[in-house]
Amino acid sequence: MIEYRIHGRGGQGSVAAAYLLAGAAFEAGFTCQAFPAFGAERRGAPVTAFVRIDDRPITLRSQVRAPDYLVVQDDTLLLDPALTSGLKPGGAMLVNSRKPTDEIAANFDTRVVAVPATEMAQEAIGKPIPNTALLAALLALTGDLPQEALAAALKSRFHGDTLARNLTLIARAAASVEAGAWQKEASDA
Amino acid sequence: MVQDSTRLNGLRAKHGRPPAGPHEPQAAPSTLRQGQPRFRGLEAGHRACQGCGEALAARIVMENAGPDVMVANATGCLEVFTTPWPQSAWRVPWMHSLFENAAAIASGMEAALKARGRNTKVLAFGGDGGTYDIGFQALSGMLERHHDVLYVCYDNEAYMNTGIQRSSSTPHAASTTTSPAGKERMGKRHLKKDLLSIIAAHHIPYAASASVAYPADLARKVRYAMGIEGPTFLVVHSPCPLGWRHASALTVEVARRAVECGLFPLVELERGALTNIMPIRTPRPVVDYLELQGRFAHLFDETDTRAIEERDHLQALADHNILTYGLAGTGDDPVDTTGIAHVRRGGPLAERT
Amino acid sequence: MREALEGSLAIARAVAMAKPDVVAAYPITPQTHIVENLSKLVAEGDLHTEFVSVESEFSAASVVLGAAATGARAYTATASQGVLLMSEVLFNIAGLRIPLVMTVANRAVGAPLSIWNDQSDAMAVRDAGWIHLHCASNQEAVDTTIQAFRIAEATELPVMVCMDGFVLTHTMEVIDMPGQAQVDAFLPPFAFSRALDSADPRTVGTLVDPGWFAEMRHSHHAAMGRALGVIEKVDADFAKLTGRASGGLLTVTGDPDARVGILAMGSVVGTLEAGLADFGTEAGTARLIKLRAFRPFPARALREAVAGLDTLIVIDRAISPGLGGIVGSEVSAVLQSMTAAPRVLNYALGLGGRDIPESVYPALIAAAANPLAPRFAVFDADLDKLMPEDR
Amino acid sequence: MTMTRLTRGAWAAPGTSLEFKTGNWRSTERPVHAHAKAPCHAACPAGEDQQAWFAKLQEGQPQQAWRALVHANPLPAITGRVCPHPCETACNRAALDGALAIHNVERWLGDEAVARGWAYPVDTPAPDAPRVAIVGAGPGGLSAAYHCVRLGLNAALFEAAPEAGGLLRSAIPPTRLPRDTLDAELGRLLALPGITLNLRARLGRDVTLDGLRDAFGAVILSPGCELPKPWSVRGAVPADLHDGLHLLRDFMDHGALPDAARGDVIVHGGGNTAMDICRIMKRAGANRVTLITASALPGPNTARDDLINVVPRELEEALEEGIEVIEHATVSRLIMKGSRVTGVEIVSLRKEPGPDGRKRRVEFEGTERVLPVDMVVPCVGEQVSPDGFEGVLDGAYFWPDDAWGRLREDGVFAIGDARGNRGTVAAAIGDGRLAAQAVAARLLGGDAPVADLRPERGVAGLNTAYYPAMRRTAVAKLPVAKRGFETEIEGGLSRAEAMAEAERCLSCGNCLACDNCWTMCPDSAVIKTVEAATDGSHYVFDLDYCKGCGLCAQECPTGYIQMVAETG
Repeated sequence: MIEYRIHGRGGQGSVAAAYLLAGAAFEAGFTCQAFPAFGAERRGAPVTAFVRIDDRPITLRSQVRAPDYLVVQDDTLLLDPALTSGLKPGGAMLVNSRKPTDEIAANFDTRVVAVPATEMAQEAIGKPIPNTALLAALLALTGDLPQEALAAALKSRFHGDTLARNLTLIARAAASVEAGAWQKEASDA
Repeated sequence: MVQDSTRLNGLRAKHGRPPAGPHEPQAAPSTLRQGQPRFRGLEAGHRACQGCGEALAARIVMENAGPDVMVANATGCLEVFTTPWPQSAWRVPWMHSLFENAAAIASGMEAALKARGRNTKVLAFGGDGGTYDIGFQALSGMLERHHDVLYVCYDNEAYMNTGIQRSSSTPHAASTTTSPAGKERMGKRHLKKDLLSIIAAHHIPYAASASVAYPADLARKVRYAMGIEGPTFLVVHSPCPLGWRHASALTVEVARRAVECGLFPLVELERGALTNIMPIRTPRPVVDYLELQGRFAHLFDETDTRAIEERDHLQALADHNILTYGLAGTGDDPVDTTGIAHVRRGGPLAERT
Repeated sequence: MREALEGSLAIARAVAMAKPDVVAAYPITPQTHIVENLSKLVAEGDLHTEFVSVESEFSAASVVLGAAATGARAYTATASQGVLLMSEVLFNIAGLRIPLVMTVANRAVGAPLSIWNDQSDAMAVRDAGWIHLHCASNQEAVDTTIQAFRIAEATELPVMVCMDGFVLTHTMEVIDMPGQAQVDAFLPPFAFSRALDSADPRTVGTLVDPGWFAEMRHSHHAAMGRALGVIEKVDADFAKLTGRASGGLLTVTGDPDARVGILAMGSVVGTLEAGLADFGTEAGTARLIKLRAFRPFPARALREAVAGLDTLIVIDRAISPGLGGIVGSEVSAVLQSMTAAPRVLNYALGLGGRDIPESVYPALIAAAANPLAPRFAVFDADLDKLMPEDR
Repeated sequence: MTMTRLTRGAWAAPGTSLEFKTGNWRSTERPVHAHAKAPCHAACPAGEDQQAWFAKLQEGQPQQAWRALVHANPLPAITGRVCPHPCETACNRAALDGALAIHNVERWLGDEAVARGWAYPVDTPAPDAPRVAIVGAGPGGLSAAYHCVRLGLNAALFEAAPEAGGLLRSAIPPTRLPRDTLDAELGRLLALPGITLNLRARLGRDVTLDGLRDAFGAVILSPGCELPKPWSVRGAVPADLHDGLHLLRDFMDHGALPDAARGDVIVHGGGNTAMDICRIMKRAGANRVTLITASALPGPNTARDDLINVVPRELEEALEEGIEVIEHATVSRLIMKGSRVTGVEIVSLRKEPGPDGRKRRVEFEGTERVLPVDMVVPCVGEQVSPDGFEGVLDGAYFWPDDAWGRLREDGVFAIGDARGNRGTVAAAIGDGRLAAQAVAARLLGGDAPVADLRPERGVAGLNTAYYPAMRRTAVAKLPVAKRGFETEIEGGLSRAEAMAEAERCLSCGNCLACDNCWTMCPDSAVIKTVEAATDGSHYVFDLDYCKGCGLCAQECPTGYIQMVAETG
């Protein structure tokens, strides 16, 4: 089972990102589970969402306490000391930021990749919504799910021009990172 | 609205309403009661008090609304005295749920009928407690959602079913068990809620007040409302001999004086605009109305200056109604007297005009 | 067809497949998504129903009552305070023996205000006379929703489908959605024999005097007793059609030979299953009892399910202050008549949305092994946070 | 009876409340239909039930109305002109917006019957039916003859004058009762088979009472009053003193008055004859006509027994025409210059109760004053001419023992003005009907007639809220300047006006079929039915459900429903 924790701010589509990731897993033939950390937060407040992916039915319903990966949709959240709590040894963190990866990685003792997802989205779809670009990058980095699965998940959500732009976006985002950089050891499955 | 006349004919034959037209067959009645030339929606044998204004009003409403109707009835006297298991005085589908939800039950009925493609009209009945007070929210919701329901409030100006407690409809200075007159208090301290204005502010097609003292007018208003698709509202002044403390024979007389003095104006509002009134050309003094009722007896202690003041206050309220609604009428227009309960040989005069 | 769906959306689609004539609802988190999704189906023309956007839960319940009494297949959903605001109507619906279906997205009841999941709401109306079915997953919630219409219409009792708020309603997971043809085959059109009809007028909601009220309650109770069989049969029929059962009255899983049993309702069952799988070997195995029918209460099935246990831990997702757990108390009561009844430990868990981790499993097993374990506790409460007198 | 089983959810079947008889709750009173007399009916000397015939008019059936009317009064065209209509005085509508114009509608019906030739609703008596002798063919005798025929008897009228009509012809001027109207209605009545009229047959001269008693089954005496009553004034009276009745007859026969009538005239009296002579003299050129009367003019404080006994309308017209009236006075003495009267002394008086409780006239000393006059006309009443009635008269009049006019002489009845305390055409007509009833019972067998003792429904017993305001129909009158000696002064009603006036009838004490009881019963305990209602109403009470609240009685406009104590 692979567990993900997505950090963002209200309005950035963190929950949608979780559902999209789970949807991609489903499209790839896995079981999945995605849910937000339920709260009464309003737009702008920090929010968290969780994703579990497995090849067996998932019964566990607790929040993800020991994620394999973190996705951070807003680099201002990096200041939160609890951000990486529970991150599994050997885990990794994908951050949406215009800063270079190295500058961010310097502050963490884990693998970090930074992607300017907001800018990519602004450019491709005309909206500063970073989630699909980040997911594409995540899939490229981990290699756990094919890009086609994400494309299929997007297709169940978007249509027409929006879909086309999003497909362009994820292709660009996937290409912006090193494919398979976070490929897990076979034994880790 | 397309009426299924075969179905209606069957209903009429079954429940005794006279044929609406010569083409409709009339069932041969087997008893005098069955042969009555009116729809007996509210049958005899109910357990209302002697001279009950609400029973009278409901009977008249049913006659003019039935038979293809169904009723949602709020908790109250009307519900209790008509439906002591295993008996029922109703000849239409009728349902009681709770005190405060008649309008919502009616909404559900109407939604179900609409979904099932039926034309049966839904009525909702409540007393003043169930309408002015506890059921007010549900009523407002029903009106706002524009359900095709005629809501009838039988206004007897207190919680009679539970033992004559004041409601927001109780008139100023009336003595009830929770607004008793005493050394410090002259009955209810507050005013009667102007519910009709609030209802009319929902911008519904039709809202009107009526009175048991004017049955032909009440009948006309019911029929008018029945002809409208959408929410309509009637508040019917229905004296309670027990709660108002007057002789049972005086129910209609008391109601008539309430109208004649201006304390209970009979008006019609369409889409919030005043479209008709029943004129009172020579208003009666309010004391003529008050003196018949024990609930105002404390206002007739001539040694008590507060009593005189409250009487004057009620007179001023009546005068205010007369002015606000223009009840004094204008000119010599004969139409200006429609609705007055006049009779002539063979029936009410209003039915012929 | 298997799909990855958020629970609320899946429920909305299940309801739509049941083709309700009337839907009424008032927004309250976490039920809101269900009615939003239903509204959307109506707006898109995918669902032909009278959708009544009421001004309160009280009216929501009243509208579906009026509609169902008039022969409509009716549905509503609510949660938490909404259940309590409805409560007067809920008693009425059941007492009048009106079949309809309501989803409760279970949630705590204030004060203090909590928007998060537990089962206080459903427990507060457990005596209203409704059938209560608790779902452990969104798959069960979907299947139970469809079954609920048939149960309600067969028994002429209202059915409350309970699913944990957020934990299920807001979770996307893989659900095998029944097809419309399957649902149509399973659920015939609603034909209510007592429907209000001006061609056959009935008076509903009469005043029943002391000479008859006891018989009224007795008949209601008897109907609930008969409903036990209906619930099992409907689930079996559904399984025949779809290959999926939703757990009848209750389901026993885990280690059949274990001396410790854990009984729970709702989504916590899945976490316990995960706990057994991950920690069973080292902490000890357990028999897991998933209670689906809370009302009617399946006393006989429960006694059979616990036979041979030394200790039964009953998880409550609500408490009755001054008594303790509610499910636990009821389980204790029905086990009284057993010759070798297990010791019952009753622990409240996850109140007001407290996350229940997988690690709760070994902790429970440890408690079962402790002869001094308290009979009742709010298991995951941190007593250090309390004033001394409240510990 | 099958055991009731609890239905699912305790639903109940429709209309099953009928099993619960709420009539058990009625403990003190129950409603009954009480057909009381309308005040008009109670007040009518002729015995008409005006309410009943107005009901027919309201139904749009004038002929039926007329038939109901002539059930009591066969001469409506006449009484509709000459009657002082106490019915209108009694009418409950007076308290609302003016009494009904009963009198005018009656005249219209009478005229309509004549114009359309409606047949009287009577059958021809058998030729061998008993025969009744009737002395006098004035209104009383004619009424008696008519009712005898109506009841199956043959009637023979014996009239001293050459024409029938009595005072209708001799004492009522054509301006009040045109002669063609009189002739038409009398002619129709006299043409009825079963009535024979013997003219110029004077009792005591041409026939005798004993002879009539021998030849007929019964004798009804209706001679009227032909002799002026003696005038009691102190002192001398002028040689050419003319009493009012003769002056009137002379004027109607010859069209001339004495010369003195051109000056100032005083008429002493208080009846219709006095009023008629006042007006004729004024119109004939008298300078000034003053009526001296012991009674009072109508006013808010006028006691009923003090009111001047004239047709109110006539009084009104007289005042319009300039007749002066001095009320509460009498002529005490004449002041003569030779044989000519030059003045009258009058004195104030009042009717005061005496020691026996009966009122008598008391003159007040010191109130005497003198009025200068050229002529004085006593008009203080008439009495029976005694010829042929020796031994039967009691003083100036007959005083029968009962309402039916039975005299001590077996089979002899006395009616009309000759009874001494009557004084109107209507009273004579009523007497004729009653006497005929008694005679019929006597000659044909059957129960003797009994008095109708039903109560009268006064305005307090009505619920007047239900009657729309409707103004009384006014009739046209000749202007004073155009009033002469032949043309009828008062106009009639049109059909539309008569029908509209009928709509004003309150139907006091009788069922209006207005549906109020049916509509107002909260318990549906009033059943509307024409077939099952045996009392002429349209409703029956279903006492199985009546709780006795009294609403129906309270809201009955006509007072037809009364609450009576529950018995048993």
